[in-house]
Amino acid sequence: MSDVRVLYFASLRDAAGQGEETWTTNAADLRTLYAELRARHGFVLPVERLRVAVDGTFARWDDALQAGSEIAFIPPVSGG
Amino acid sequence: MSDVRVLYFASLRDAAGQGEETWTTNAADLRTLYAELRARHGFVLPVERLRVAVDGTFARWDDALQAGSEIAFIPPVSGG
Amino acid sequence: MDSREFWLADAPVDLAPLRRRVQHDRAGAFASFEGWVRDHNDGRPVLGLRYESYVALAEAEGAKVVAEARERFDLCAALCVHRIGDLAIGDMAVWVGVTAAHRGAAFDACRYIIDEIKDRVPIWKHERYADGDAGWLHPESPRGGDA
Amino acid sequence: MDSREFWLADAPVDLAPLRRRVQHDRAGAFASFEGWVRDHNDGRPVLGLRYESYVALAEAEGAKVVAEARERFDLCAALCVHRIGDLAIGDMAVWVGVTAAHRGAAFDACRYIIDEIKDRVPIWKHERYADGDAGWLHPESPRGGDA
Repeated sequence: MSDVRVLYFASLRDAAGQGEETWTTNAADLRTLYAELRARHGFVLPVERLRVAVDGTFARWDDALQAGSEIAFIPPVSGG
Repeated sequence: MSDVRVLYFASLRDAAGQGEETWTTNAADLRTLYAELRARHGFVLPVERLRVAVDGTFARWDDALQAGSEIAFIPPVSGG
Repeated sequence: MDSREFWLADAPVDLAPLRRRVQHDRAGAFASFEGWVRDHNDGRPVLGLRYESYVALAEAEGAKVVAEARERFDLCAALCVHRIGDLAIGDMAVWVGVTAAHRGAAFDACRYIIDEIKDRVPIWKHERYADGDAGWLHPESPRGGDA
Repeated sequence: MDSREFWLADAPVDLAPLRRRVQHDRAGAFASFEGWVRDHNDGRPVLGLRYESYVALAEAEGAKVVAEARERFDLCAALCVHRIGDLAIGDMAVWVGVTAAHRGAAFDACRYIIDEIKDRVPIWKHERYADGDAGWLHPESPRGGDA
């Protein structure tokens, strides 16, 4: 089991009811982590429509999950 | 013979030594008028590189010359 | 004065110092773009909006976009600032300013920067509508929501 | 305040009232272009310049250019002002401002206006060079002298 810090933005934050949380998981990669948290919070957005960042840098969904890292799920952006 | 008012701009004005003049001519069209005035003032620019305007509106070189009109020769522009 | 080429601002932006930062004696062309809060979106009347961002990542990604523009085009300077927080109709949401010797590079770089910012930088718009509804905008496809 | 959409100005132009004139609640995009006096042209150091115009025809043709842009693109507003007289390095020679609901139209119209102004409007640039020479610019081909 490892602990990670998870950040939620925009509609994901509304659905999670919080901007961040610490989560203890057996997920081996970021894709599996999102699946877990999607089930937990009822996120509408499928993984295909998100990007993911680890410790402030864009990452790949197949990247292994590192204990203690800060993971952000990035819904489709709408700046400008 | 008819009198026309002729306006000169930019390098044509420098070559003519004046911004405008009244000119008495037998020229039937604007192209012939420019040829006369080019010979008179030594204009370097050939007719192909100019546009011509009559009474404040762009005209065609083959347009007939009207007595009393105000004719402007427009060298290649360089605004902006 | 901020020396970064992209940053997020949580209060209205004064444009005069930004213009001064992009001035160069060899600059013949200044192209700029501003995104303003519209009173409608997709046909729905909008009362106002809020921008939220993942600030650290947005500022890194925005700086990358501006650096890419400077590599691709022959520029004198390029800057971009994006608002976060609450905005009213008519407020400026984003400013892009580019200077170059020639106008082709200035226009192309200005367009490149705003397109990429809208496409890649983690900023989200929350709109409040006249009918009482409100919600986050998560466009289906990048650049679908041209504004 | 001038209500024309194109005009010549024989003194420095205050941009604040021009920005106000293109503001619209339905405008989401503001694209603008400024031409500034560069310190060089074709590799020659430039000290300053003077713009001369056939004012009546230039103002009629410039207004036509802006009207064409409003017909071709879905705009809220479009304005253009061009300086005449003596200008120093860094001075603004021309300003184009366009607002639209969406940025594509604003960018395209802004580019259209400056391209056509440079191509068609009877304004001439007289440059003074650092080597003491001076002369009128009469570009060989339209748009050859991109600035």
